[in-house]
Amino acid sequence: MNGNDVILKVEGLKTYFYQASGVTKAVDGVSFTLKQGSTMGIVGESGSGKSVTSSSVMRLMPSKTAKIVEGSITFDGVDLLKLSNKDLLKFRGDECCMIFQNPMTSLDPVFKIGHQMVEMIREHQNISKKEAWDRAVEALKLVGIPEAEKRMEAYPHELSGGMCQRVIIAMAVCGHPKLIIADEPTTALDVTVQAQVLELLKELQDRLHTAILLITHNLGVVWQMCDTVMVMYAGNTVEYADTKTLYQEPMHPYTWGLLDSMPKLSSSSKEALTTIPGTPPDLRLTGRCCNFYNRCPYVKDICRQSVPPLVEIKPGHFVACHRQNGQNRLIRGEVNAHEEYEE
Amino acid sequence: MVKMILKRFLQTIPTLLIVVTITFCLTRMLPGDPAVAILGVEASAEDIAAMRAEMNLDKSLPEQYMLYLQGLVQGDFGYSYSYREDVLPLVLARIPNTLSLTLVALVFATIVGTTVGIVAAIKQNTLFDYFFMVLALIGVSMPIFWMALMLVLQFSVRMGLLPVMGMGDIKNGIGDVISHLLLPGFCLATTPMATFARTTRSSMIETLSSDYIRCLRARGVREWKVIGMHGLKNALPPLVTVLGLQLAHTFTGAIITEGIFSWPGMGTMINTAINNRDYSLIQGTVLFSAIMFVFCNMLVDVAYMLLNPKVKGA
Amino acid sequence: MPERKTQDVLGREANMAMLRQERKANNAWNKLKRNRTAVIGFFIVCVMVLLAVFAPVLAPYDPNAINPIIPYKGIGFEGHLLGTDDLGRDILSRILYGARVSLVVAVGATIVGATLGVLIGLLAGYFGGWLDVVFMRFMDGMFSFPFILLAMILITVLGNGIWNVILAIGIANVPSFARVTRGQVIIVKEEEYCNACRVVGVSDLRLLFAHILPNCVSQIIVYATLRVASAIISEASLSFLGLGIALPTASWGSILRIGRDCLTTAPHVAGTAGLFILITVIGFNLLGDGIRDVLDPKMKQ
Amino acid sequence: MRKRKITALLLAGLMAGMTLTGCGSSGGADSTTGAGTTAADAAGDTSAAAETDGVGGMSPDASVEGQSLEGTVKIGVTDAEPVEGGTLVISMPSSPLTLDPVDYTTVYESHVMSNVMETLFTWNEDYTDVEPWLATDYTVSDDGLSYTVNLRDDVYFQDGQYVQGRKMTAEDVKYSLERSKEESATDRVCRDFFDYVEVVSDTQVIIHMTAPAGPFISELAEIGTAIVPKEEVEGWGDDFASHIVGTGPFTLEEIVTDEHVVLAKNENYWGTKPHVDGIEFRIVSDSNQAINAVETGEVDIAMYLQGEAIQRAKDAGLLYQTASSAITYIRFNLQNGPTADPKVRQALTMAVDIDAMVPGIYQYGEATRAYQPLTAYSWAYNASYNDLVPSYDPEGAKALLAEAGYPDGFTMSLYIGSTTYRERMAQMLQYYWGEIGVTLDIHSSAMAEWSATVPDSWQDDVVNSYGVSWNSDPDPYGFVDKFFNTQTIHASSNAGGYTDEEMDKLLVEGFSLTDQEERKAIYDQIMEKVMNEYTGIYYAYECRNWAVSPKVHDARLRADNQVLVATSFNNVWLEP
Repeated sequence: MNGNDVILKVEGLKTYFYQASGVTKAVDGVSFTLKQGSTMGIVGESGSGKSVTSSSVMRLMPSKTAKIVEGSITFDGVDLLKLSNKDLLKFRGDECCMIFQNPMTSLDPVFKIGHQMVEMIREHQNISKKEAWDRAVEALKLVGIPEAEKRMEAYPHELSGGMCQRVIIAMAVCGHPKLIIADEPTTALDVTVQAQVLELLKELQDRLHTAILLITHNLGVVWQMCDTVMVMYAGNTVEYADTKTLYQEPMHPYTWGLLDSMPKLSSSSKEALTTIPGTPPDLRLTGRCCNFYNRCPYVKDICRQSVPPLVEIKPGHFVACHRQNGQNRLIRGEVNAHEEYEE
Repeated sequence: MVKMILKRFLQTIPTLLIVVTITFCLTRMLPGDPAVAILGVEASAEDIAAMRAEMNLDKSLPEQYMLYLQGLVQGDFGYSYSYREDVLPLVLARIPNTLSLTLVALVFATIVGTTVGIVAAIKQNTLFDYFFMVLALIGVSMPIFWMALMLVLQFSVRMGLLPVMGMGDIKNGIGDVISHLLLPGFCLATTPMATFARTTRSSMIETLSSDYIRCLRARGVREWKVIGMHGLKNALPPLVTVLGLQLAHTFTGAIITEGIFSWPGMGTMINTAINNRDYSLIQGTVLFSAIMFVFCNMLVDVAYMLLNPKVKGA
Repeated sequence: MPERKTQDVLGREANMAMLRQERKANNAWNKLKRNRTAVIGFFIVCVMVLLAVFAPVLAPYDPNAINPIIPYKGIGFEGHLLGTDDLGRDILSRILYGARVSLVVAVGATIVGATLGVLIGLLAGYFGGWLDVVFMRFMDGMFSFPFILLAMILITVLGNGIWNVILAIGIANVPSFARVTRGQVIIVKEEEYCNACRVVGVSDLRLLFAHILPNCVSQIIVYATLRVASAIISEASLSFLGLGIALPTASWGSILRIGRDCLTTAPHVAGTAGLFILITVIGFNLLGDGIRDVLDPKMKQ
Repeated sequence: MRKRKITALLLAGLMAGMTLTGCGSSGGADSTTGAGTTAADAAGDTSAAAETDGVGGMSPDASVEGQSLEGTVKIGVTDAEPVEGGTLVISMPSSPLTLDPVDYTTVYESHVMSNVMETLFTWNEDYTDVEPWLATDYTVSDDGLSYTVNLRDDVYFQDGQYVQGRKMTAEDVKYSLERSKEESATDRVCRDFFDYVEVVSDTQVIIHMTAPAGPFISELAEIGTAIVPKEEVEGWGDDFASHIVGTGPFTLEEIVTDEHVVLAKNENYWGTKPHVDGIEFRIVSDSNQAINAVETGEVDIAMYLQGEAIQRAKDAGLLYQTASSAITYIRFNLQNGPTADPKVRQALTMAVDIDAMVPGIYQYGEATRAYQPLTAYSWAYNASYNDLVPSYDPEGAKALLAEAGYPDGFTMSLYIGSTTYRERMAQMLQYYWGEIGVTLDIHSSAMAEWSATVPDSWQDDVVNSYGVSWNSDPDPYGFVDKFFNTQTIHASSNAGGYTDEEMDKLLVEGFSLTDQEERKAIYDQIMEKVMNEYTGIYYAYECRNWAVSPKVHDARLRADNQVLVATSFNNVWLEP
């Protein structure tokens, strides 16, 4: 896994929020690697730490209280955590781009599209305004925006959501992106547009040989887009494998739950969707034991006593579960003998 | 765009008409006879009657109102009996004084207030933030006439650093003008400055925590550009609104501050006018301050339109 | 083993406690209690109200008892904690009684302004059309007056006296309340439940007062609290100009007015009264800020 | 012989006319005074002065209450070698509004006017008599109906828009005096007696009267009768008021309302040319600021100091005080309400500790205790009547009230102008009367409102009492005739509504007599009668207070509140 083609390597990342009410362990030990030109998905419920992970990679914390306390992030052989602010600016936007959830709010509402694109291009490339303008128009055309020149003069509110997302993607391709982080890029868009945007991303990836880190809670999207998948729960990686493996042989009870809660086109649609009972734990209180214990149907004493380590069960397939970590592998659907704490 | 501005401009006319009407009604309700106020209490009844006739006070109220309106339309704001001068030149002579004081105060307040607000927003929850926000809280809570007294006591009376009153004369050099402007200007600037600091801070914090600011950062845009251009421009609309309100506030403050510092502006004149029951002058000064206010508000609205592309496009 | 169980149980209990707390925290009152600015503001306001209410008990002297032999005595002079004024009256006693006037006027004026302003704002905002145009143009007209000027003219028209001051400042307050309310009503009346009510056939007036008004109340309360602060300053300004409260009733502004005449020889007269005004106004501003932070989630940081 | 009679008549002149420059007194900065006497509570004030702090002698029969009275106070050294140049800066609290002699009403205007324009006659240095100025001499016909006045022939007008240094002639005198009669807003040149001016030659006029008027010549010393050139008056029209041209030692350079008035030395002045290059009257509404300005040297002479500023001037050694002829008092409603009963009025007077009240109101010694409705240095003043003011006796007052049918007291009103001194007085009365069960409602308002409310208020029971100050020249006529004559019952001076046939008779008698001793006997009667009727509480004589920079020399502060700059007997110069 440590070959030269690795573009991003995250090891033992811990990002905490220091607030008056306590320390929220938003990301509490996440590790993964991403190869050049490949796509990795991060899935999990809201609040599981997906977005914070991606923000940490960009070193762009959503709030001042957040801090990376442990771990390392290596991008193309460079330790991002040691980058100076100046180098960081170069890294952001040029080598690594980020696409956010809501395209409508991702563009500054009071500046024209063109202005924002030119500004960004000239931030990274020492070219004239005219050249930057032309490049921006080119990029807009590339992402399939009709009447690109006209759009340059438009304000964000004059474009549709899908259009905005395309503009943002266009911005990404203006530089020399080696990595695109897409944080739920389609959630805010309607279904038909979703597919188009994803298609576009894929197309660009093929053309530019860019790695994509796709954050989503939609397993369908993952299936469609990703080479590898990381499942996160309450700030931890619970399972990490290539997509096929994960879909075919999911190992973690949480992944099971997640897959069950997703409609499958392939199988009988009459099958009822299940939800995972209970709510995720308060992130200020995690780190003592398995974070999933209170919702896990297979919970055992050990789950309440220590944090399960992330173990490579099969080559390339990592799971963090006490019950999968040993001789007696847990089988899906097994009846739990110890339901003393069931609520 | 031009159409909208024009429409906004036309909207001010009924407002001003209402101001004229309210002022007219209020001044006629003031106790005291302006004719007596002018002639003095020893004047004979015939003299007073003659004066009342000259001032049109013997006519019925609707007639007086119509006469006043007619005059206004023709640019005749009436005759000030306490100053023995036409109201229009009298007011026009004062406006620059008041305007220079209020504008200097406002410009100063805007620059300092917004700067402090921006820095406080960036350094949110630091000692700097706390210190200046407490200061700003004191600033908005300060009775400025009291502060004026205290400042005069300290800087003029005790330390003898600054002149206590009056307006400087450019003939005595720019230093004279500035030293005379310092205390009244600062007093007038206090409330707007504090308000700006508070508004800028909260507006900036709100803006800086918005998605597009994160996106800009993610795109590698330099921090000063993120804050100085994008942050500020987005945080501006509430500031513009506050600026409009503060314009009015500052003018109100000027009425008292001018009195304390003997600043020869509209404020002192309004006081004299009310004390002397000088109807035309009260109406004139109120009307002019209302015109100034309405005009400033119009500018604010136009600025608002220019700043907000959603409105602009519509 | 038991030790580990304890750890886990503790975790669960902490979890439950936190949930409970969060539920509690959603209650506005509790939010307010946790808001530091609001608590400080509330404390200051309470202290001032208590001082005002118990003025007769707390005041060491009759506030109007003159003693021409000891004018302008400084702080701590023979039992006069804050000294005496030009007529040898005890400043502390006058400030305590003055608190009554200042608070009553400020709160009264705000109530007058809010009642009229909210009513106008509700009607204008809800019915729109010519009613809106007429009302709001009129409000604009009043708003164009410098606030203090309007109050000055009104008080001159009405004459001196505490009720007239309340009325004058109150009337001068009407336009801003009308604006705030109207803006809020326009937002609220477009909301789903209002349409639902209309569909069900709820009458306009009932809809206005039973559904729309309650949804504007929080905004109005915030605004009113902040208006009380400025009304205190307005009252002081009027008294400072010699308008308003009839002599010899003490108000903070009238003490300042006296203090102005003896700024160099007896700075404590103006100094103490001004400090009381400042602190009280800070109190109301803090309280208002706090309430706004709690009621307006957008402002919450 | 004739001269002597004129001098004797002078005082009669004072009574009728001198009050022209006079006006209200003390208090705030709001001064409107219809020419003639006025009760307005205003800062402007005039009239005979006393000095307590300045140079100058004492006239023994005028000494009252420890104040020495002098018409004029000398400032600085008068015998040193004068220095030429410099601008004399004088602060005053309010702006002159119109400088046209026929229109002016406030004392501030007269300050400016009297340095630009001149009159036929002028007051002598001691402020006791008038002497010819633009006139050289005059004679009166035996029937008192025509005055033959000879004029100087070396007097030139200043350069203006329409005249360029023209010589002043008899035609100008005719024009100016007749204009004064016709156009003045108030009674000038004894207009009811003045007929017309006959031009005999360029340097002689005969003034014809319809009836004899004793004070006429002193009237011609009043600045409202200044000689002005017709061309300028008619050329400017209404704007003449701000472009005055006269024959005086200074010319008007600039007027900026509420800022300053600048005068420049008249290089072609016919008399002794001033040492200073000019005068700037600067408008400083606040006394404290005025005294600050004197201390920093921004201002040379500050007029009309009040309150704390007086103490500060005293501490700095800059203070000059001149007593004014004003009496400050409250009067009761004599016709309606509880105060119509003399017993009640007596009780109210007894309830007040006036000896404590006066220093309480005037904490910087700006006033002395008064007793009678008459200025203390009038020749008619008889200190023995002071005892008729009941002494402080709250118990006695209560008993009297009970006797009058008010055992539990009553509620009454007091109307005053909203100035510090009046408000302080009102609150003290409120306290003292409160002690005997009388509740006082204080109505404190701007003078415009006061003067619309108080006159004629005796006709009903709304205004029970009012406080104000009255200023006139020292003749008793200027006081008692205004206060107690039935003819004045609609004026503010007699707003309490005093009317009494016997009193009216006495007043006429006192006015018509020319012998001072005889008159004094009459006024003694009047005073004794009035003092026993408790018409009001006449509590204080307010002084005038000035701060003068030590660099000012050879100036005169005069009783009528004028600063004399360049006259026949003084010429101000400034130490550089």
